[in-house]
Amino acid sequence: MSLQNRLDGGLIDRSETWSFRFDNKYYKGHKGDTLASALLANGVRLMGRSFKYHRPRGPMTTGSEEPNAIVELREGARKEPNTRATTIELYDGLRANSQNRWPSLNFDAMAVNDLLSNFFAAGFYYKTFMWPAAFWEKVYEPIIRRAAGLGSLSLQDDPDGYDKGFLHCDLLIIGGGPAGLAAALTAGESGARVVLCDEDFLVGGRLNLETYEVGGMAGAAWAAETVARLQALPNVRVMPRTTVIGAFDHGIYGAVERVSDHLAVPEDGKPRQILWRITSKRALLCAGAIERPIVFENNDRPGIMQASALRAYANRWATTPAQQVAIFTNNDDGHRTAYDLVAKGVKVVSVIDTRTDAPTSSEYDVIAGGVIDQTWGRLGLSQIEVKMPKGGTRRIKCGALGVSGGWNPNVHLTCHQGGRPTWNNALAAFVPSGTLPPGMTVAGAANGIFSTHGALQSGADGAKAILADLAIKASAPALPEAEDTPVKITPFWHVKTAKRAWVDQQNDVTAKDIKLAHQENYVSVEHLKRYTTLGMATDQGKTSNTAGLAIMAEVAGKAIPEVGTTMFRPPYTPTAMGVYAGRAWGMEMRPTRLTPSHKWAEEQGAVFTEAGLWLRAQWYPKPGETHWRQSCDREVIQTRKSVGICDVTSLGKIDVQGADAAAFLNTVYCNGFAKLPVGKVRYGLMLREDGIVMDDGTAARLAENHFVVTTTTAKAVEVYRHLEFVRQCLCPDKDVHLISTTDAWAQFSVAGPNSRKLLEKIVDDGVNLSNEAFPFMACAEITICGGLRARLFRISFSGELAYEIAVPTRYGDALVRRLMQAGAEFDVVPYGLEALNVMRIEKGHVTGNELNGTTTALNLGMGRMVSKAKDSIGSTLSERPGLNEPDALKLVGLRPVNKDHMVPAGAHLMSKGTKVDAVHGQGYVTSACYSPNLGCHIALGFLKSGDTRIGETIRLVSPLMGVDHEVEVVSPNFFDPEGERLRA
Amino acid sequence: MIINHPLLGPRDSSEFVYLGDARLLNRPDWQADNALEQFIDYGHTRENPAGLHRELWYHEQGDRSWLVVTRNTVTHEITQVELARDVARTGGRSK
Amino acid sequence: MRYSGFRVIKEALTGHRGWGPAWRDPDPKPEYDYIIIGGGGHGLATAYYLAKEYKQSRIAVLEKGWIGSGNVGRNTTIVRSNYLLDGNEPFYEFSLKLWEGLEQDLNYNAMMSQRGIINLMHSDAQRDAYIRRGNAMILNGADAQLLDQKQVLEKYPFLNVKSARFPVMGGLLQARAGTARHDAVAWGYARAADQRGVDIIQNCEVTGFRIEGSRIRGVETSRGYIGAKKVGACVAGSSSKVMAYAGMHLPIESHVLQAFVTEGLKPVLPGVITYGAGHFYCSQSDKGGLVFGGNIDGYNSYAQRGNLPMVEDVMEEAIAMFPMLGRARLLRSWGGIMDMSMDGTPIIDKTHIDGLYFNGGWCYGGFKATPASGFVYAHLLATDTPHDTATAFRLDRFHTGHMIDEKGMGNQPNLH
Amino acid sequence: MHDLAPLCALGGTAPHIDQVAGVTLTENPGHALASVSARLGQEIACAEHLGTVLGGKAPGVGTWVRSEPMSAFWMGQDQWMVTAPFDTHEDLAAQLTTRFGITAAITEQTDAWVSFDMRGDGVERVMQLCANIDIETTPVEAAVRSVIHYMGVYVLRSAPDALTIFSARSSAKSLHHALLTAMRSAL
Repeated sequence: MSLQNRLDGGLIDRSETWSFRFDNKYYKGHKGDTLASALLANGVRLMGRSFKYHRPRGPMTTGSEEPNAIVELREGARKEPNTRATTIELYDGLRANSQNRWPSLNFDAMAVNDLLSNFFAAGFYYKTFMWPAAFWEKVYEPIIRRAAGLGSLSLQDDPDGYDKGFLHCDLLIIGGGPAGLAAALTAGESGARVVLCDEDFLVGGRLNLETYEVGGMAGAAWAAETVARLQALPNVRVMPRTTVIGAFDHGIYGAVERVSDHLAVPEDGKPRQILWRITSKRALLCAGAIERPIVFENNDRPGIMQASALRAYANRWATTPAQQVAIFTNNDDGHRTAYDLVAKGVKVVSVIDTRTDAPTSSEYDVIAGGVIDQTWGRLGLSQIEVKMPKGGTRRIKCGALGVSGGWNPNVHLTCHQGGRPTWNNALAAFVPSGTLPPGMTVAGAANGIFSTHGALQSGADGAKAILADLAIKASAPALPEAEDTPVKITPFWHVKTAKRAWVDQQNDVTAKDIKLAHQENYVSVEHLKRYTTLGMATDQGKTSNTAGLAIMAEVAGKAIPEVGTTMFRPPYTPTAMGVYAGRAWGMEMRPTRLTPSHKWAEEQGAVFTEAGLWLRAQWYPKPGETHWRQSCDREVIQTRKSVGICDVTSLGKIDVQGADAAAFLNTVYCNGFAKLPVGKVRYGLMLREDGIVMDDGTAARLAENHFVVTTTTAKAVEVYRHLEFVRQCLCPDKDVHLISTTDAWAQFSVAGPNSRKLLEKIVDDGVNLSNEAFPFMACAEITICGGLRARLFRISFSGELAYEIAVPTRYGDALVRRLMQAGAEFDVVPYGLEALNVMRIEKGHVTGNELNGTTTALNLGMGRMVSKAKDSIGSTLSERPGLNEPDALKLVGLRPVNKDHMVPAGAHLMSKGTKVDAVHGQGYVTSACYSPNLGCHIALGFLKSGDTRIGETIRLVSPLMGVDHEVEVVSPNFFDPEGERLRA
Repeated sequence: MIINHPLLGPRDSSEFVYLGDARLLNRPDWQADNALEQFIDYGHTRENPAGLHRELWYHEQGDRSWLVVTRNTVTHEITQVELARDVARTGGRSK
Repeated sequence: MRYSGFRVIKEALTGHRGWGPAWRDPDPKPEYDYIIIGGGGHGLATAYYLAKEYKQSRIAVLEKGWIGSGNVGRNTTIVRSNYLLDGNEPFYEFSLKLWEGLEQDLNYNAMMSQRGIINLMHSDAQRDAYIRRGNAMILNGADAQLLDQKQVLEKYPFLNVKSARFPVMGGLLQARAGTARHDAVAWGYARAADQRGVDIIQNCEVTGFRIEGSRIRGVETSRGYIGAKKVGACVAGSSSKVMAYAGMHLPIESHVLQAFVTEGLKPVLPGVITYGAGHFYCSQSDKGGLVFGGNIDGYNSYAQRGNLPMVEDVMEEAIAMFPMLGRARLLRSWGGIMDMSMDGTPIIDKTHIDGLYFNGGWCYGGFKATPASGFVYAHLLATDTPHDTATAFRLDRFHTGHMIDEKGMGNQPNLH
Repeated sequence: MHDLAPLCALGGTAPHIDQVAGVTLTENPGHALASVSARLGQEIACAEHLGTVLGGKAPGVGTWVRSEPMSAFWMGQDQWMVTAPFDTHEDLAAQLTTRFGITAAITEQTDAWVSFDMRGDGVERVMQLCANIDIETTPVEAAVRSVIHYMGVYVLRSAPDALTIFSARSSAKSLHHALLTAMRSAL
């Protein structure tokens, strides 16, 4: 098979011929091709359209800096918009489509924008589309939005997995070109732990793209041999297809390994990509350099590319965009391209060198002191016009043009921690400055050292310096010989024209736009960037920023470094969002915590709900129940009538021990704990230091020096952290010991008039549960079921005679089954969170809805609990006047005047006869439910001076739901206000 | 970031929970004459320097120690890490 | 020069030669009536409203770098007034109303787009809280609607509800909320203020105050001393640093907030949507980039950059909501420095120095507040009384106990 | 003897075992655990007691001392976790309380934890996808506290190719999923 533009040689594997499809047409390529190289070999130069003017575009580069050849890779749920054809590794059966065009790439109707470009100058949209005001959302913006954007998402869930991983090393080497390989060899053979990352699938950097020899062999061969040598070292990890995307604090780097992007589908169980967090002691940046273009009129046609890309396509991928090519350069490197192409049999029709003292050649024609002032070719370059040094013009037919404006060191990662590069006049480029991220040094072309020899040497030297710094003895291998050509460049940025010359090709920012920005005083480099969108495209300005700065400097009459630089920020190249999320998505987004009775509850058909990370049974539907309220009402009624069981394991449990444990609790709770007798439990209210309630719970004194503290499910972690703060930071010499036991104990509430009878059936002989022996708020360590250690607390959230019983978690499943079995004679029911909530509202007990981070003990009706006789967290600041206003909110109960009305949580409270607005607001509803015991909806809420308004009829409004009706203010203690049941 | 834990050595900052200004160690005496004023200041005023900052971090996914970390808020460089309990003791909170 | 469609066409046909500078670059005068420190959105808006609404003159805005270089140029562009508390909601609703007429007022298209914001809710308790908030909005004259899951899915059909770790129960919609082109807000105010005679002085850093007795006399700057009758600081992110020149310690910490944008994509997100089981907010710009953010990194910082753990956290929430975003690519991230106050609410007030005023503590909420912040600050500067909608933003509220704690997190700035 | 049947943390009556390539992952319900925290002023005495229990020295920072029947690893300053075979030491906390007397606060921790043993060729690669631990330099008998997918863990290295992982019992299934997914990915 011979392809139109396939040359000899190269680093492609011709033994593997693959078929792929681009825009409904099938092509052939080889293993080792990229999509761009394979298309070029097939004679395809047109691969994309630009953002604004929909100009036809082909590849400008061979790498991740590509602005033009971006496509939608793959189809269906795996579609990846905006993918650079230059970095897509070919695989058999690959499918890609062009994007941002309609109806086709060759004929794009939106290219009409190109004809109207005068109206679309920089910032035009800031000056119009303002009238009439309502038209923006309805007319102008929809048109703009439809036209904007590049590729499209599949809108289907990404089917692939991503991993996150963690690596640690002495030295991270970023880039596997000559500098990186020499550094890796030096550090690796000295025994340092080295990670070498390279974004390419073939490690070697420009060694794979050039024809120069290294150590007497082809550069690519030396690279391959060196990689093999490194891979044999156990202390070196060579990571191809891995892009270091960011330099973060303290030597931490983010890197993305594309594990499966070169395959049609990832292998079973394997991720598409891995985000590695690499913790390094030192990093050596060997990221090379990027050739920048010269700006001239119509410099954006398919076939016009970096001169270095032209020779890279020829040398590595054995292809050329056309058989007749020209070169436009301001430096000697442009001539290297000409030599290489000639050697490959490509006709170099002319080298146009802006320098009057340009080198001459016997191999090709050189126009010294010439510039290109115009090009032709609708969908691909066909002809250029050269402005001759001595006047006049010359037209030259060619299908490709290599442009070399000099090289920009790849300084991006050096800027990720605020460092700015400095201008180097000799190189006419920004080079890394002294303010690098701590631990980072730079070698090779990234540091402005462009020759192969220089890169090898600086890589090895960089590694040696790092080894010395880390006190690792260097055993440096000898470096191979390589070319050491000096840089010869005369800066030349753009060919002046009244027409359009592209600076940022993807975003269609032209030299004219930059001049206009200057004219309108958007002169700060950031204003320039933001006003014109220069450098904001998916290539992040890698090929356009310097030229843009140079043109701004020229029109502003300043030097380039005076204009400034823009900041480079992570990621180095655009990075799939999925890889940052790793495995944390879908049901695995966060861990799920299961209660000890989960398995049993599942068997009962329980409906579960999230409580933080916990899954808890919400209700237990019985056959025939079609609505959750039926189940909930039944559970409530049966519990109050006989007995119910609820898994309350998720409440936080903290073991507090030590001689000072009681004093410690006295500090963290606003109410007193010093005198709590052993064998008793007390309700405790914990304040934040600002006087607002943090959490509530109970503390049970199991022994003189031993308490078990409970927290709400939601605040368990926060309360534990707070207790450690108080222990370590505020009373460092108290004898207090804290440890969480939340997961250690399966805890069940057994509530209802028959709870005692039920428990009596399972406790061991000698455990006396009578009201006298084990009264309300008693606690004890007991045994049950023939010797199993358990803890029993007589506490009640439901308002019933109730207990909480705890056993080691592994027996929780068996215990709930036993309780259900033993309770059968009482028609025991399991109850879920809904029933629990109903019963606590009926009792006026507060939960997170009331403890919402803005309420005080006073608001809750517990103002007197804040002891003034001792120091406790929050007691002092709770005295501030704003928290003690005469009309402060107070917890009240609410019941509808019309029994059929609902009283929704979130409704606001109004006095009767006032205007319904925020100014007249009297409070709000926090919790609401239907009470099967009271036969109507009830609610808890906060009402101004509520405690003095019992009996008043007020208005409840929820305009969001169209609710507005009267409710009566009642005591929050709807049910058994005297507490007779729980003390029974 | 990496916090060089005085006991455990370098640990990733993602194992820690941040609280803030280490002046939170200096909780006022509740019985002082101007206790309310002192608590208002303690509760709400924060050193917020662009430079060295002494701050509290909690090693929640570690040994559960509270640390006083001295860190530059401009460069994020960490120059000192102490156990908060030791700092509190030195500061006279042992009573 | 007025901007208009007609003018754009005329200039297009005549080579764009007629466009003048959007604002002047004057040298500082020896003295002004008003100096606003900080050429961000709030500072520029303050100057504009001082000139326009309060008919003041001799006004300068001093900016240490380039205008708009602070948080107005590094945010997620969301504009909304969906607040709960009475201290906040009237102010933000006032702001939203100013946004609604902003472009015509400024003669600059800031692309304020009322695409709506949906706050997703994931639990019964959250729904209760959102209902309370929606009601508070309506009772304060704003708009709010409660959506069930089906209604949310109509707008965002690719939202993950099938395998959502935290189920989506619905959302609270404010239809009048939306986004605006952030840079254009700064530029629009700058141009409009400049046209009313305000001197915008860039690259002019304030290095101290000149105070005589208890009265401000002027400011020391990197371009020399400049006298002023009144000085208004408006430097969120650097508030503690600047106010320390007047001996003030603020109830504020500086924190870094990262924000993110993807590559340009064809339209997918119709409006702004936020995740309620964490902290994540996302919209799509007119250019096609998805713009989003999450929590602050959580430690004091003056570096305009963050770290990986928060990046990962934000993306996890993005993917949790929209698993189809897995293959969208993050293009760029950036960091802004937030004034995190002790109750999550801003401070706009006089100080103990006569003639010195403070505006800061905006936490995450500064961008949406830009017009109202400028308006009420101008009111305070001009009249020495707080504007009706900003009476609660007092510096002494922590002393009196009148905190405005929207999230209920207490005096821990990194939780607001 | 009581008659309540225990369940394993993953919900089975028998421990769960998985194998991917050469690595096996085994749920291990066989540990009794108790925390030991030295009382104020008793730090030295407590450490000495612990040393006696272990027949050597108390574990230093970040380490694990293995002995029969009891082993212990370091949890924090003056705080350790003692482990022993569940079958013979279900009452470990009570035993230790007696042995340590006033020198330590002892808390039963047996069922607060789930434990997995991971063994085979490639455990380091698996752990690199799980936790931010420099596993390549983590020696045998190290006890490292870390995080796996939002779950706090102790990773104990028992051999070059074997790790024991402790984590909160209630999220055992999520941890198991995370470990198994990492095994499938890495191996």
